[in-house]
Amino acid sequence: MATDHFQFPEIKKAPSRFRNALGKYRITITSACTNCGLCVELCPYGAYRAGSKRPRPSDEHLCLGPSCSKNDFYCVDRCPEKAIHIRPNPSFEVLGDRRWPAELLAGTWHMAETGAIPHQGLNYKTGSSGGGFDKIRFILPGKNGNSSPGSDDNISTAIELNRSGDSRPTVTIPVPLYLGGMSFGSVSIVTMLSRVRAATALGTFCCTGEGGYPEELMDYDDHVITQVATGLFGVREETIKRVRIVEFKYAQGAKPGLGGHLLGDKVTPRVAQMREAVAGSALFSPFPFHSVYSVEDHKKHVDWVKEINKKALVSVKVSTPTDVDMVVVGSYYAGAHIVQLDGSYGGTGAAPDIAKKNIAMPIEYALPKVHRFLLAEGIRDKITIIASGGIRSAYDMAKIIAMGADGVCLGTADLVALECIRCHHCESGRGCARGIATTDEGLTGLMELEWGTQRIINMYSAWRTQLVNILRRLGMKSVTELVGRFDVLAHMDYIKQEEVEGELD
Amino acid sequence: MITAERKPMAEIKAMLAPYRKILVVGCGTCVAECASGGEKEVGLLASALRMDAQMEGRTIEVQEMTIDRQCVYEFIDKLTEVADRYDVILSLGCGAGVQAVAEVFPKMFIVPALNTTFIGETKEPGLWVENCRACGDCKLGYFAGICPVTRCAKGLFNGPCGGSKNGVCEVDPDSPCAWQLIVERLDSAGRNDLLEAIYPPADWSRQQGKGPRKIVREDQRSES
Amino acid sequence: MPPKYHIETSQVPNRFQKITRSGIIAWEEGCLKCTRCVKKDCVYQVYEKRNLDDRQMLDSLDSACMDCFRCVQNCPNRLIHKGLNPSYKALGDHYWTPEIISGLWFQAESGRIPVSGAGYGGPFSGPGFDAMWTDMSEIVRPTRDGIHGREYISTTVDIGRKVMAIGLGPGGEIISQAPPLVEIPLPVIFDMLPWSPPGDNIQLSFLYGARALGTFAVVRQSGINPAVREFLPHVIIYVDGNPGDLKEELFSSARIIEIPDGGDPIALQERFKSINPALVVMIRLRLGPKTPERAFALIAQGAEVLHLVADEYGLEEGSDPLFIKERMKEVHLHLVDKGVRDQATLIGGGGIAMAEHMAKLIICGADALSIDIPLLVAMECRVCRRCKEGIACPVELDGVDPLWGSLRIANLMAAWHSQLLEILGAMGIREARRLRGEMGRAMFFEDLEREIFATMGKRG
Amino acid sequence: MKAESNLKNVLTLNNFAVTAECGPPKGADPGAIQKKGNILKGYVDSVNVTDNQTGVVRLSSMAACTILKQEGLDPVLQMVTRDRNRIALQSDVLGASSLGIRNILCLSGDHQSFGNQRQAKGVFDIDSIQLIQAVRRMRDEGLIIGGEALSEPPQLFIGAVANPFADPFDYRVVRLGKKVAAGAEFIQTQCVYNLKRFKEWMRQVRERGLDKKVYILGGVTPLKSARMAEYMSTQVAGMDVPDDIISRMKGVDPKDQRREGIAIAVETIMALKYMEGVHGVHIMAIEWEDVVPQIVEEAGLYPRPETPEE
Amino acid sequence: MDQKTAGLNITIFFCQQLDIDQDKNRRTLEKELGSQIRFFPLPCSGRIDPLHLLRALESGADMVYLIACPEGACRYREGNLRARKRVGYAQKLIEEIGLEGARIELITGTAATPATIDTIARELLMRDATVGISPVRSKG
Repeated sequence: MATDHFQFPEIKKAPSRFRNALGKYRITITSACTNCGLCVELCPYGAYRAGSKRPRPSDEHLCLGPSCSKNDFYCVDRCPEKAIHIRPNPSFEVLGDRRWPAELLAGTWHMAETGAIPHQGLNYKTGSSGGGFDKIRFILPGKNGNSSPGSDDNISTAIELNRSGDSRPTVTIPVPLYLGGMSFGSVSIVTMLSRVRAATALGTFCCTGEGGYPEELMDYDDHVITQVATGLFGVREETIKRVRIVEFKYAQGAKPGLGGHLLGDKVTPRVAQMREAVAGSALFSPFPFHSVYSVEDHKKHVDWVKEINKKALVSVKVSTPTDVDMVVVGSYYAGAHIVQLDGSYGGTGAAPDIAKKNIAMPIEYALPKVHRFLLAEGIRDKITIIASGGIRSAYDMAKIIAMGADGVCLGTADLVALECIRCHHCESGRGCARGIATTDEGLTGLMELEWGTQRIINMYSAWRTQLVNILRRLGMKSVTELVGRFDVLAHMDYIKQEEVEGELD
Repeated sequence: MITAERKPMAEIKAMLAPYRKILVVGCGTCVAECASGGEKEVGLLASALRMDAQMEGRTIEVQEMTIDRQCVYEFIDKLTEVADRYDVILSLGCGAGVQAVAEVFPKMFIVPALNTTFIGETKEPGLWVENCRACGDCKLGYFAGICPVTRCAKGLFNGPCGGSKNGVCEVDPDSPCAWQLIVERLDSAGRNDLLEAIYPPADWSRQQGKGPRKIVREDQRSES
Repeated sequence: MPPKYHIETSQVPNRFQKITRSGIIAWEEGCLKCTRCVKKDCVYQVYEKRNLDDRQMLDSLDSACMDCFRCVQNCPNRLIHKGLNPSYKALGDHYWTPEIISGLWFQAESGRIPVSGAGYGGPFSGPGFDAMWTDMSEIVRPTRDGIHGREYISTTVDIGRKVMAIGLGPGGEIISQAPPLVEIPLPVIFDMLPWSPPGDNIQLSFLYGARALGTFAVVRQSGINPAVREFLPHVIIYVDGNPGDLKEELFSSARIIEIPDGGDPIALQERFKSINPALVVMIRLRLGPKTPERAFALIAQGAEVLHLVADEYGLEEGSDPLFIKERMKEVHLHLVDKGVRDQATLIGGGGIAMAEHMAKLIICGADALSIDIPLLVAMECRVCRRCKEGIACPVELDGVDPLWGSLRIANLMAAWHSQLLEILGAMGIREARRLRGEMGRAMFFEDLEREIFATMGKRG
Repeated sequence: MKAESNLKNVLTLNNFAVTAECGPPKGADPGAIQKKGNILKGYVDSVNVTDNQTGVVRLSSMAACTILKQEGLDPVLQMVTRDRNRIALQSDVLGASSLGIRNILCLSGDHQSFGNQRQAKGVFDIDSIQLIQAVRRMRDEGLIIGGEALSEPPQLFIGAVANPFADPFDYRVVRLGKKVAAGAEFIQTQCVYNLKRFKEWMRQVRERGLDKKVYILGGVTPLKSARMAEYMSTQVAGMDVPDDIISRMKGVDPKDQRREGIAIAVETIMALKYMEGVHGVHIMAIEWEDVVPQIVEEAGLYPRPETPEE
Repeated sequence: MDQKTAGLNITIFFCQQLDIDQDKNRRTLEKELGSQIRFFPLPCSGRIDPLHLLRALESGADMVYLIACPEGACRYREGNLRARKRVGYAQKLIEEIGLEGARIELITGTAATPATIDTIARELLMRDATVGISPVRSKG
């Protein structure tokens, strides 16, 4: 496959935008310090920078913490004045939530900063939600087990998005992921462009979300998925014609059956113009498509898009009700190339908490159900299944593929790469205080495009490294071999380490 | 910034003795920075005054307010709504602030709660050091950025006196000899010419001129 | 179609500073007073609006902070930290969690449903109500109300017995008598509190609230004092003492009377109804393993309304108690089996702490539910149960203004109502009545786990 | 009274000069000065009168100098910039000259915080070098600071002080150079105990050729006791009493320590006498003026040369 | 209980890190003493503000204690050190208005014997009272 020779983008260091990065440990230097500079010299991770009166632990997030004490470069022991104290950072424990605990956030920030797998002993693989992905592990052969021979270069992470066998073009992406829809309005133009540019660099796609197709994106047409959602905001024939994939959004995992809601504060003149609406007034994206009340209506929609753009693939984004399997089959027969299943734990600009928690099911349940049903129907290999809504890490991605997805669609992880802290206040007032999910000009200015692009590239590069590692250890040469391999997964409530050969990871 | 210290409670009490309704006004700028006249200090002082009165069986009414700056009329104006309900203003501003507030409220009695001390720098938390005496004729350019007027106990312009030893001043062994610093810095900057030069007597009229000094900038003045 | 049910809401401020999950730990010594945190970084003006609550020595920084961490990350001297607030952890207990309590506070203060950005951040699932998800509909026609205001979703339910078939006389005239039926616009009644600080004001708040919302509050027979009489049309008198002590005039004003199970409740029911045939009589049963049979027996004898109550943690009685949702399912299905389910009204109560519990218990078979503690929490109760031990209430609930209390209750109920609409809308269901027993439109953790995860790791 | 400065005459005739210091009383009693003057008379070439030394209020230097003059001695008026602004200083310079005082020693003065008037406002309008410059200009050009002309210029032999033992050491000679450039004609140094350091300083002085431009008088203070030696070493800023001096004093029975102190002073004077570029000694026997004749004699500096008097 | 400080109003600020179950543990004492004892939990003793201490005295406390973690055991490393200085500052201030500095006291736990908040409080109550009823309260 041509994409096997895809030139992956370069990793460049992209440190935190803020003066004090947030790490697991907090380093303090007392007034006993004589500014001898030994700590600056010793720390191989660069936690310190020289200062005028005493060194500054400017990059304490790179610190290994007390576990470093076994090293001969452990600054706490080596400091001649015993002026250095390392303690758990109290702020760290406040960070994040059950799905994105502090360690996962910090681990993701680390990947976005360095493109490398975190070295600090952070759990960057799972959260602490107590179920689903967080209780599922890979059963990997021991470190020296039967991994696939040859270099990692021989392992392909590419997937094909058009498996229908129709006359439309094949679209191969070198990584089994693309970036999900986040509308202009819910996020800033810098965030949007960072994601699109990163997707372009990674050879994959980024969806516009429902809020129009800002002209800044036009340079990246080949890597844009344009979304047609129930509000039809910013949907134009002209933009449908520009792209290679058009996505119908029926529902969003975080607020299934509810439609969208953009609070008036975030509807700036630019947002309003893009959506052909009035600035300052709240916008609702209704539920459902008022023209779709049956699978037949749905097919008409798909046909309409196929007519407007003869080359585009059609993707259908649905959430996960009890009958999700039927919905997917219906979509297949309506002519969709891709079905994106958006689980209930996905991200959102704003949604009622009751919906996020209680309506529809987590992706971990929906995907196996759909995969098995499609297999039984004999159409599994004719359609591309993309999982989304709660995929937080490379491990989540690999797990859901093993549970039957072809690839994944991401959103929240990108925002975390841009230093989202998951304060859950994207919706209020001026929007994101960290300048990510906002349209406020001042706050948008907190982030630079180059930085944002690089952070996302770095993070997914690290993800790819992890995916390749998993595939290698499983003896697989392509990510497509992993699809539906429930046998390489264990759920910790049902299988214990002692019951398997190899390592649960 | 301008630094100040709280006056002893006894002195403040004595000045406030004739009054019952007290408006305690803090200043959010310099004196807040040196922890002598900000909102926090207003709270502490007000609390202490109330308790003191309680102990003496007096009833007083203490209102706390802190404005951004006591030396700017626009900020002082925030007090106008409440001021006339009080007998006295206890100002936690610097001397400039106290006088500005006094001028805005000509009919009110005003009492300072602070001793304004100097123009200085925060050396470290809890340590403020004077480093400018506002002489009106800055010569730091000749003295490698170290002010002999302020930092030499004798204000010598032409080198250290005979009391400089081991880099410290004979008058205050906790202070470095300013001239030691000047000599070192000029030397390392290769400016020995400045070390050899003889500086003529200073023009102190710029500091202690005819009454209060004024700066007039026509371009900055409002038109009307 | 009846007029649309709408609950008026308003911002009703807290009397005390809220206890929040995290606090700002800032060292003031060493502060450069650069005011970066105040002026630039804090988009919520938390620092500018700072004040100290003298009664509790609480700093508003803690409750107002929105956790964006910008001040923490930008303080040049690294003087600002955030820390978990141990007082938050100490709120409530394992069931009435700090998250639930603070969520209720928010709703009671604002009348709004909790909305947030970013995805769900809680546990994957959990015990009790957390082990189920409600359904949604992808493309079938749903109805929506609430924020979009398009179509009407009714949350009205009936309390009382229904005749299953109309009996006709020989001349074709209707001979069966329709039993009395009371309609409530929201499937919620206010139950007696398991505990509360002394004072009448709390009860008055409930009564004001019940009247404003068009629902009922259960009041013990012994608590019927002159102040309560004014509210009698919205009071369910709980006859737990000697029925003979009740003055007859009460029966003419009251619409619903509740009696405990035990002895012969049906006889008592008939006695009350003979005084006022328009009365609806409710029988209160403590949930337990025998409830399905007992419920059937009572309905067969003519019971109109069964109030099935669990304890404050949603647990029935017995040595190995089931959670209310499980037993409710069982009662419902048993009555369906016996063909009597539609004859009587089932009201479930105990452990109802969130709006979602309301929807979920209805899905599990209740027609309506009774709530207690959330109403107290609406008035800032911290579920510390200090009053139970005779210690002063930290939020001085005994001195609450009944009007303020009722506004808070109305706000809370408005938020719950809106959330019920969200669920109904997503499911495409037009009436709360139709949600009852819709177990096929729910997803249960145990089933899904068995189906999906138990097969993992198995070859082939 | 047009007499020339005796000190200037002694020095210009290339004699090794001897001066002594005399502290005025803390009272208005002229007898105390007269008594001290009579002790010193004939043994020294001139007598310095301190100006409220260490910030302690004493009889004024100008008055004391006048009394000494009347007693037939050649006084050196010490003048510090601590207590007077440029108006008072210049006025006093004129006054001193008019009273026949012919020598002036310009200093900045000890800080007021050491004396008995600690709340006093230190004036320090000008510093010692500026004062030297001002006096020189008054004398040579007849102009005061600011350029206004005098009807009659003062006649004064202008001196300054130097402390080779203070820091920064390398700058000390530079500063001496500045004083010379400002117009100083003779220099009296801080007490010399550390001869090694003094020698090094003199080497630097010679290197700059300053010994050719100014008369340098080494300061000598006889030690009264080992305790005094220790005190001066540790408590007096700008004083350098090396350990070997202290141990030498301590090594002597307390009743003989005065004798030993005198011996050290004499030895120091002998060393200074033969040091290139040193033109004399300034003996500061603090409240012990009666020992001066003995020291001068033992150092072989008695009798003092007669200088022509007008 | 048989306390030596009977009749005195006690206010106790304390670091909650000292006793995770503080909320439960202090209840018996609160029940016994009613409004005579007031507890104010802090997330860290370093959160104490001299203003808190003064306000406590002002609102009728006779004794104000701040119970902090042992030195070296502060979870924020320097919180208890800062608390010590602030207590000192507040003491000086009240002394200036003629109130005994001893009315404010810092109690530092010992790492060796971790105690519940009520046992620490009981110990304090059993001490010989060094001060009586506050003049702020009695004359106010």
